[in-house]
Amino acid sequence: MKLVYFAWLREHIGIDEEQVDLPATIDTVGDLLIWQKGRGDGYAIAFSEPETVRVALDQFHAEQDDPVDRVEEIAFFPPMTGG
Amino acid sequence: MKLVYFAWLREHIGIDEEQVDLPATIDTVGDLLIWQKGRGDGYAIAFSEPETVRVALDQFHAEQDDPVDRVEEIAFFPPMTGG
Amino acid sequence: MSVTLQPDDFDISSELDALIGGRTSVGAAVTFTGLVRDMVKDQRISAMTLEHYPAMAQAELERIEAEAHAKWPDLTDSRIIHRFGTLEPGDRIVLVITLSSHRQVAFEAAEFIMDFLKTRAPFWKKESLADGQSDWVKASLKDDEALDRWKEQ
Amino acid sequence: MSVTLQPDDFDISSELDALIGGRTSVGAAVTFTGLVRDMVKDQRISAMTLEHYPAMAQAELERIEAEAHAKWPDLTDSRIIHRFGTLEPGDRIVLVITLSSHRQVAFEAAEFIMDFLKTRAPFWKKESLADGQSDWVKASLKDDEALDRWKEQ
Repeated sequence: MKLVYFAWLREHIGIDEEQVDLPATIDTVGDLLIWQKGRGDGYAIAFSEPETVRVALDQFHAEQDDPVDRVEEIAFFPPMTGG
Repeated sequence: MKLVYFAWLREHIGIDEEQVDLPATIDTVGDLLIWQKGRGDGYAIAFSEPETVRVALDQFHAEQDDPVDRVEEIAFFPPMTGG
Repeated sequence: MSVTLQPDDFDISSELDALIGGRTSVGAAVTFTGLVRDMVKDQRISAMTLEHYPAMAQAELERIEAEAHAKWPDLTDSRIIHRFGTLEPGDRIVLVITLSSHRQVAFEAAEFIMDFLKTRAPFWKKESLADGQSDWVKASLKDDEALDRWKEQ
Repeated sequence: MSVTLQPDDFDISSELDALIGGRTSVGAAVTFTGLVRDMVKDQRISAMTLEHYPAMAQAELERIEAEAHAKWPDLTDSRIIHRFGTLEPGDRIVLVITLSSHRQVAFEAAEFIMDFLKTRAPFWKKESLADGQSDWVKASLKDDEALDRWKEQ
């Protein structure tokens, strides 16, 4: 599974993408955000306030309880500020 | 006093402006519209439905009961269709 | 804040750049362009002639702009260009530009100016139909109704 | 109906003419242009860098356009251009164009597209301040609120 990071999440974690195998215990976007927080210093900072992190599953905005199985690309980013 | 006409009022009356001395009995825009109707064939057609005629006094939109004394230019025209 | 009545066409980009005039406080620019349509109901239009009352059209559009600026103090600037004379389908008729630091003010002020321009600016359209007839355009009830929303605020 | 993401500037007149494409059924064209401001609150901005998520930004803007066309069947056509990369105060960031036979549809659809673009299109602004610091722009509560009016309808 490919994880991609943008804006300050990318800066805190220090990479813009990675390939990972998610533990079988992760069912939803909410589970994934908690798991990310425990993966090291950069992740701890990036995911310290998970309610400020937006998630997209295969380029569609996702909610906390959306399932993450059968997804190819998961993106993590702050609230958007374009336009 | 100068009277000016636009659009189909101008076409019915056959002139775009004229100088007139208003009878002393005319106080308001409403009085003026009734008087205009009696000034000849073209006027009779142009002012046959006075509620469709808009009036401006010295380039400001006017209402039926606005007084017409001390005005230099009175304009008569249909509802506007610009833009 | 300016109004121009002219027979000639205008270029939207040039007018917008000139109005902004390098001011970097402007975050939002809205333009409205009105164009001559070729069909009105089931009638094909070959040309349209715009008659206007020059002295009053200029003054009335300036009054409408002043009202918009009074209503939205954050309206940085605005510009109205209205053409007159004979135009063909596809030709530009009118341009309204509004500038603000934020988009909602720019959008609302442009709509306000257009709603008042339609019902208060002394212009009259005469359509020449493809069959050789020509007729004055009737005022739209929809345009009168569009004004009502500004009275509620 | 089209979306372009590009680092380069755009010309509003050319984009508008290309979108109309000679169609004489179009009576109303609205453009919204967003520009880089030099001051945000009390901070002077020297530059702004726009980061985006390319695949999703393109798809999401196309979805927003499709929603606008579903909501306003009289929306003749629309176009979105969004720049990315480093821009300076006064530079154009985004262009939205809407075409319709009547002005109210063109205005409403342009506002709808901008409101959703602001909160759903994956772009992030980083401001470089005059004092050498740089910081990610915080999302605006006002932008979230702007969405609410579309839910009521």
